[in-house]
Amino acid sequence: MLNLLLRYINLMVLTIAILVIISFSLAYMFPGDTLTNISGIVPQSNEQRVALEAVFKLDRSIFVQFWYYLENLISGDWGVSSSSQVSLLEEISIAFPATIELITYALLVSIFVGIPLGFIGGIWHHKPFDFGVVTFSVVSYSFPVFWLALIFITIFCLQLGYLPLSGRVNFLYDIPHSSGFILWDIMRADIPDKKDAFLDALRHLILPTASIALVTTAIFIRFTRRSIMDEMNKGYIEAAKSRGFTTKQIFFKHGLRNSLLPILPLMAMQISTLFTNAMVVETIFSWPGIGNWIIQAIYQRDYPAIRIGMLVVSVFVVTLTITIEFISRAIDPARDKFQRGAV
Amino acid sequence: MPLLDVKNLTVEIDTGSVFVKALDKVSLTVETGEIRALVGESGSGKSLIVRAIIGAIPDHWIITADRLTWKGQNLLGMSNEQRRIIMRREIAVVFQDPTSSLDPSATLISQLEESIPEELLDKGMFWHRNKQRRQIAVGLMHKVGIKNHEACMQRYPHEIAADIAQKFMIAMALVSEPELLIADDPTRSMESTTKNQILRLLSGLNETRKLAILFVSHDLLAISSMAHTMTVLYCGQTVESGKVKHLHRRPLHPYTKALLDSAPSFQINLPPKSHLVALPGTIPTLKHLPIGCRLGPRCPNARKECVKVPEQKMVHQHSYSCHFPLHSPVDDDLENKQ
Amino acid sequence: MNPNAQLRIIKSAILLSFSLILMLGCSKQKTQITQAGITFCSEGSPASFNPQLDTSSTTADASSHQIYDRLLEFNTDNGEIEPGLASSWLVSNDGLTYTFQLRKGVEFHDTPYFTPTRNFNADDVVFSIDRWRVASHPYHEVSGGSYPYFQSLGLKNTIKDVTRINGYRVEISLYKPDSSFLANLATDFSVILSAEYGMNLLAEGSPSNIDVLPIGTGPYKFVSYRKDQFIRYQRHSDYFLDTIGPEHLVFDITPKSSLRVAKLITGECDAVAFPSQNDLEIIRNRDDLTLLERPGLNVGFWAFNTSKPPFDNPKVRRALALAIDNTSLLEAVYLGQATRAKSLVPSASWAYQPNMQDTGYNPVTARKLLDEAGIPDNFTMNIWAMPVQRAYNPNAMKMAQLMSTYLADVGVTVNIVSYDWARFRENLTAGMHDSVLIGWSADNGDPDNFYRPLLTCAAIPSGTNRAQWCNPEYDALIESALKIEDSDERRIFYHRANQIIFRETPLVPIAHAYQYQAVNNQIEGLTINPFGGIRFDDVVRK
Amino acid sequence: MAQFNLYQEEFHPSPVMHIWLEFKRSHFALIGSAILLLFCAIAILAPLLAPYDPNVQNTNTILLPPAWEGNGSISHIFGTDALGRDVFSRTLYGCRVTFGSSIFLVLIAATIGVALGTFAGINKGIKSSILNHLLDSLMAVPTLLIAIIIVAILGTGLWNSMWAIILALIPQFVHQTRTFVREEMKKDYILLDKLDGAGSTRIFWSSILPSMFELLVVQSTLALSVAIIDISALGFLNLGAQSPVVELGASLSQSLEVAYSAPWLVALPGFCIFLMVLSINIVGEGLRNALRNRLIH
Amino acid sequence: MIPVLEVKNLIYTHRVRRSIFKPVDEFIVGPIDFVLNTGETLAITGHNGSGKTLLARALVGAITPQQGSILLEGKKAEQSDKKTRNHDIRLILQHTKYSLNPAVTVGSVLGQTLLLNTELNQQERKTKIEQTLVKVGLLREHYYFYRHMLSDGQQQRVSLARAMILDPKVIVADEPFAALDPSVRSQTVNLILDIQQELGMAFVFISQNLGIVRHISDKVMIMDKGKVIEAGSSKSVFDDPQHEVTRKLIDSHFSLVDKHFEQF
Repeated sequence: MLNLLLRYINLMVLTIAILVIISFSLAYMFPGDTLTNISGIVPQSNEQRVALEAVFKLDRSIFVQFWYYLENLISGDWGVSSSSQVSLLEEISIAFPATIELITYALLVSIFVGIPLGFIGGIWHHKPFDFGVVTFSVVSYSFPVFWLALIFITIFCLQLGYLPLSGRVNFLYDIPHSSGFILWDIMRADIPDKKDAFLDALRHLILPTASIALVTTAIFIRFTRRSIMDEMNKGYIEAAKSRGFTTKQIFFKHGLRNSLLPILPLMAMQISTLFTNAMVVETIFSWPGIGNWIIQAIYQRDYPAIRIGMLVVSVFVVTLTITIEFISRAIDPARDKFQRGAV
Repeated sequence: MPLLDVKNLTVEIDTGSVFVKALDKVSLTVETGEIRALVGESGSGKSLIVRAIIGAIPDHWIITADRLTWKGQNLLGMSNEQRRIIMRREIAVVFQDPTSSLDPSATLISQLEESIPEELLDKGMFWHRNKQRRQIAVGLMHKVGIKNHEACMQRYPHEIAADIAQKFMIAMALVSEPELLIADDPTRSMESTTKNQILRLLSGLNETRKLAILFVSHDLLAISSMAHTMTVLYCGQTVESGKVKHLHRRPLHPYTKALLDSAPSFQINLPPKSHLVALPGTIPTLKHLPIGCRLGPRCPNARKECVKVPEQKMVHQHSYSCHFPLHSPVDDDLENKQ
Repeated sequence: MNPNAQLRIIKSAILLSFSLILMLGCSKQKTQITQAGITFCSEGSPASFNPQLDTSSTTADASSHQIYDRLLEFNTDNGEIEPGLASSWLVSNDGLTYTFQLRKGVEFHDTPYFTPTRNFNADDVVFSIDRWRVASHPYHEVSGGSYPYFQSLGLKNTIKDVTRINGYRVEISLYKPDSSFLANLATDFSVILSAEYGMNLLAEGSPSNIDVLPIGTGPYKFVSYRKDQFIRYQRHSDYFLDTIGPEHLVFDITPKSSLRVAKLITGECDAVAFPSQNDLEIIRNRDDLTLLERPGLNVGFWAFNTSKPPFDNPKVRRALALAIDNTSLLEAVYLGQATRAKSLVPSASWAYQPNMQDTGYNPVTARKLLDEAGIPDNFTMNIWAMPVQRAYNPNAMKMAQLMSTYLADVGVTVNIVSYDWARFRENLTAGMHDSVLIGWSADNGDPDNFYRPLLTCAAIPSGTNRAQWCNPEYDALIESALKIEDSDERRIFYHRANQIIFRETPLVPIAHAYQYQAVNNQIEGLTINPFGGIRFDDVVRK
Repeated sequence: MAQFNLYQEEFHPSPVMHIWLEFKRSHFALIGSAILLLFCAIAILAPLLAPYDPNVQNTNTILLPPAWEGNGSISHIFGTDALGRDVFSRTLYGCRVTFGSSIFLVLIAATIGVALGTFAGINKGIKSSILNHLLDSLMAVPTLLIAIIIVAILGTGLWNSMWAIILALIPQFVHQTRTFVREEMKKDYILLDKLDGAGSTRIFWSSILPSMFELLVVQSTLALSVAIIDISALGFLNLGAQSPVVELGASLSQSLEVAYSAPWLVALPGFCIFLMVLSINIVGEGLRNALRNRLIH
Repeated sequence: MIPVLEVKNLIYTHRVRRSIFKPVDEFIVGPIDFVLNTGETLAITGHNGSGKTLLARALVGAITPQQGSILLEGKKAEQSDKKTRNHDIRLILQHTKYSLNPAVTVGSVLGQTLLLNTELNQQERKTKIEQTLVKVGLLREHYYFYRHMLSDGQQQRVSLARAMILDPKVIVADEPFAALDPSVRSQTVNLILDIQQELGMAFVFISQNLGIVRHISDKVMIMDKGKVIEAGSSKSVFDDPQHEVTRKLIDSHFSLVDKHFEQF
């Protein structure tokens, strides 16, 4: 086990190191001034440029620069956005939790909808219900997420008028920022219309979450259904049946666990997809998350923001993916090979 | 009354385009305390018979039989629940690949304990029962010849050798104290010493507990060493059935003979490096079964009549299905009388 | 497992989740806070909270009438000048000295970042005007030190001095008479800042906060702002006038016009700025929405960067102007909701010249002129298209696309360039463009407000002269026009200026458009201010 | 003795034939592949099918509704857009660009991915593990982020967005190939090939690639649907194809401004993308089922 | 007479490192010595994990032994000299399922072997393949067949064809019958015996089925834990086993057979 842990830590450290190197070298690869790309500051005069270059060690060798970059990264001094001149750490610490919140809910929805549906489809496969589940999964998997979001907006916001179409909560509710997770913040906030604000935030969450969750749910249904079908056809299930156990016993004691085990690493694979979809959905629903933030940054050619945003998101995804993979390997006794599942 | 009585069992399976009779009027009985061997090569439908008996035939396959009874009760007419209870207490099955018949993500001991029926436990608090369970499980492990039970009970199936896994399977089968053990090729791909252990264990159980065993295999060596009676299958048809002794001494069906002759160990007088007796051709696949006697194209004695399915003929307890038996069955009969 | 039981569970789960969604959907009724507040969907982020620093109406909307007051105000109906913070004023006979009597008891905002110790007085007026006027003023260089509106009007060279007579009386003396001076003091840009706040910040060492965390006397206090997301205001309870406006005011910054209208429909916005021309019909047809419209004092144009070859050649500019069919642009972009512009001022202005000749559409001549100027076939230029909607150009991007096909006909390839609004304006001022689609909305009714900031030499550094065009003959005409009070006489000067513009073509006027705002019917009292700047102090929710 | 020959003639289809036989048993798969073929035809024949130049603007016919609406015109079946361009022609060209470029980039990604994956699968040790780490990091970066970075470096455009998606798709192919090659290298027949003196290249071409072909086809259908969605998403976000290239996602986002007055402008391109991806997914699902069934039967 | 295959003092050490914390597990096969003449059959038997398969692979050159030498007709078979070695000593494996590529036709499998090891042209190769197929009891048409179209026995025949298409001197067969049904097994045994008689090849063959081992082998070698514990002519070993393990092995097999005879 220790061996395994070491291997995964090694993997994580190496991967993050590669990501840091990429983000560092991006400052040189992006068009424009390297100094601005690194610091986010546009020097107004030559003297200021020279001074800044000295600060960011641009006059020194590339290794010194990298070392300085690394120090700054660790100490939380991530530079400023070249378009708003606000500290990137501050902007990200506001935007990132919003995305995490959205993704978490979407993931939870996918898990609680996708996995049970997949199970039911897998157990009673080739029955009408299964046919419905499979159709649903294939159709939802085929929706381009941006179109889906627009359809949702057309139906639920514009036609029916049930749900709001932008933001996290009505701006009239002045929710103080503490954790960054809006529902949590509302619960902790000291504001008069707490309940209404909470419901309002919930209503704002529904459509973006649904848009992201649909594709992921479709994937989960497919994984789970396949997994349960494969697992329920295995020898040990038949052996258990021949021992006269009830279907329920077999399913809950053996089938369920064994078909869930391979799903976990597949779930890890979905995190990157979730982020991609979240980025698109955030721009459509004006959700103030990191995806929206990065896309606005590219529109404004805010290179420092793109660089750091990319690093933060990918390090987060890598860490999460590797951790899930480690857990799934640690709890799955039969899995002794290191491999990644395919989509 | 036989314990298990199968008469003219026919199973038609879906090959994608048409339904094929994978089992064609197969008959089989197992008496109390008897070891019945079911012999056949791959594609003969041995495993299908096992599945028909234990009720693991997919719904869309067509299963018909004149009789498929367990102690006189009709298995086919039974509800799933009744059938499950019989499987739970009276019939046990051991499969050919022990490792894949065990849940890969549960420890061996937990699987063994799980298969102990509640009825065998005294009423008591759950910890009490848990302790009892453990005792029974350990006892069973000793019974099937797992000596160092401490070492392997907390293991996962993929961590142990095949023969130990098979012993676990047998232990699990024995836990409900069944009357019939169906052993579906339990020694497949085991080396001879471990195979012997399993075989010895099974015949021991047969002797001590009067446990009836339906032993399914193509390993003639194993069969002849322990079985009392045997039924030979070829491509889903019963070829010959009777006491092992009779079949060995005087096989009536060409296929039985070919099968017996294929093992060089049985032929003492065979000079080294000489030709073995072998039927020409190959076993047909399910989709391309010949009509009539399915051995037809490979049979050395085949004639025109063989396009008809031969009737099953019965001489004393020796039945065969062949238009042109190798010996006159009467001879056999006479010999018996002598 | 019994399949029926399973199905029942599934069914009830589906029902439950649907009813949950419906429940949430139906809980849409307005709550206290949303009842007491108004959300306005604006079209862009302000550059700062001080309109002195920026001519963009986004900045003015977000600050001028919310946070600040001016000495004088325009009457939105007839354009007359009315008292603001100055209760009365006196002009000397030579038109060189203006004396203002200030209102008493006007309180500055009390906010978490500043608590005023005194009321508004003459010091604040001197501070506010001197900030942009006097280069040695401690705040002159703060936030860039550029005051485009005043620079473009050359007001620095008009005002001789601003003096405090006493606590509530200020005297402004001029070098030369200026017929538009009072109007200029009433524009969105002549706001009054707090001198005390300024001094405090100076002491703290963070003077730039004066434009980021603003303090004014206006009807709304600044609460918080996030770029591209929102600006939050709260009612200034001690405002010197009786206002009935909402307790909370939020600017929901939504750059996409279609999204703004969508938010208006869903009720997330109570009013929106610049609804897209495409959506006007829809808003008119809806019972719960009202479309406010008014002919605008504006002009949309296509300006060439005359400091850049080959656009320094009038022939080239004229050729490019000839290559475009303006009438079809009007149809496609404004959907007919605009009039064809021939000069800078619209017909509503007294300086309008109805008999002005039109450049016209003639690609053959255009190509000929280009050949004469030595412009090769497949010459490539860029057109900068504004990323925001303005009354004078609701969709610059679309217009640029249409123009690119016309220009392709005369062998000119077009790259369309766009940045976010702040960066766009910054780069424009730096003169990085070849040509730009932009325009101008009047801040007051005086034609000088068109002719001077758009094309005079003084307006180049301030960035309002997008053509970067400097013509002394033109400047002289504009100067002379200002010295005269009589409008009929002034008109002659402006008509001569029109001729110069026509001859030199530093820009191609395209349209004078209608101005629109859409509001929810629950909102009452919102009007379109012809001189720009939206105000909420008289707005109520029914 | 005369041999009977009473049994049927043995019929064994070849592997590809077998898949096709299994595949065509599903009606959905057949319909899906018909739609897919239609899109292929559109991709190839768009210039012949389109009645108008997709970029010709006609300010006289702006926002004409589709022909099936009351005031539509038969000369513009799908109506016209805000600049008076024929939507039918634009849709055809859009399908051509979106679909064609997706196929193209999947081919490139597959080639590179298979090459790298084989390299990683055949080689062991440090080279292979460095490659793995690199790919893991690449795989963790969300596709859109890779695209944004590439767009930031190279600027917007169809080609640049294609590079980005290629880069994002490669790891999947590499992983699939690597796992497959690893498994395959353990097989006995590879040992026999090696003993016959076959080198790595030979083993790859004549032994591994034939058996991997099916896996590649299935993986490519998956990648294709991802590629179409990604390329249109980038177009939608204005980071992909730029005017005058007609791309479905980009036209969708351009039409958003007139979404209320001309909803068909949003609906049509979106529906085309959806249909494209749906047909690919159905075909992919059908192929996977066929492969699975072939193993069972 | 020079023996066709001579193995001297062959030692192969198999190393496995299961974890960086645990020491390297070593499994040593050898030292092994034997001599095989033309037309002779050497059977190697022993328990699972006794190193039989490793030995077979070392003989054909799939793994490189650390010590010792393998002499083919008196010439040392070098690891580098693949060409001659491939020609002279060939391998057959147990599972036809894994030793035939399912995606490739029989013809191209055999064709590749010829292409890599002979100078024959396309036409000659095809002729040679068809001849070989007929020789192992298949039909010419099987040239175009894929694996799944063949039965187990036919698949094993293709493996045999692949081994003998280069007219080798020695064929090493690793459990060639284990996965076959009894009747098919007899057919294959007969085929191998015929081919050996006709072409005079030497066979090294590994099996656990002592019945068949006794029937077809001239010499037997019994291995346990990597070491040869007993070797000699079939007759002498089976009739008078010396080593404890051998005795057990033989007993366990023949106890079953004896029971069979008791039935009479």
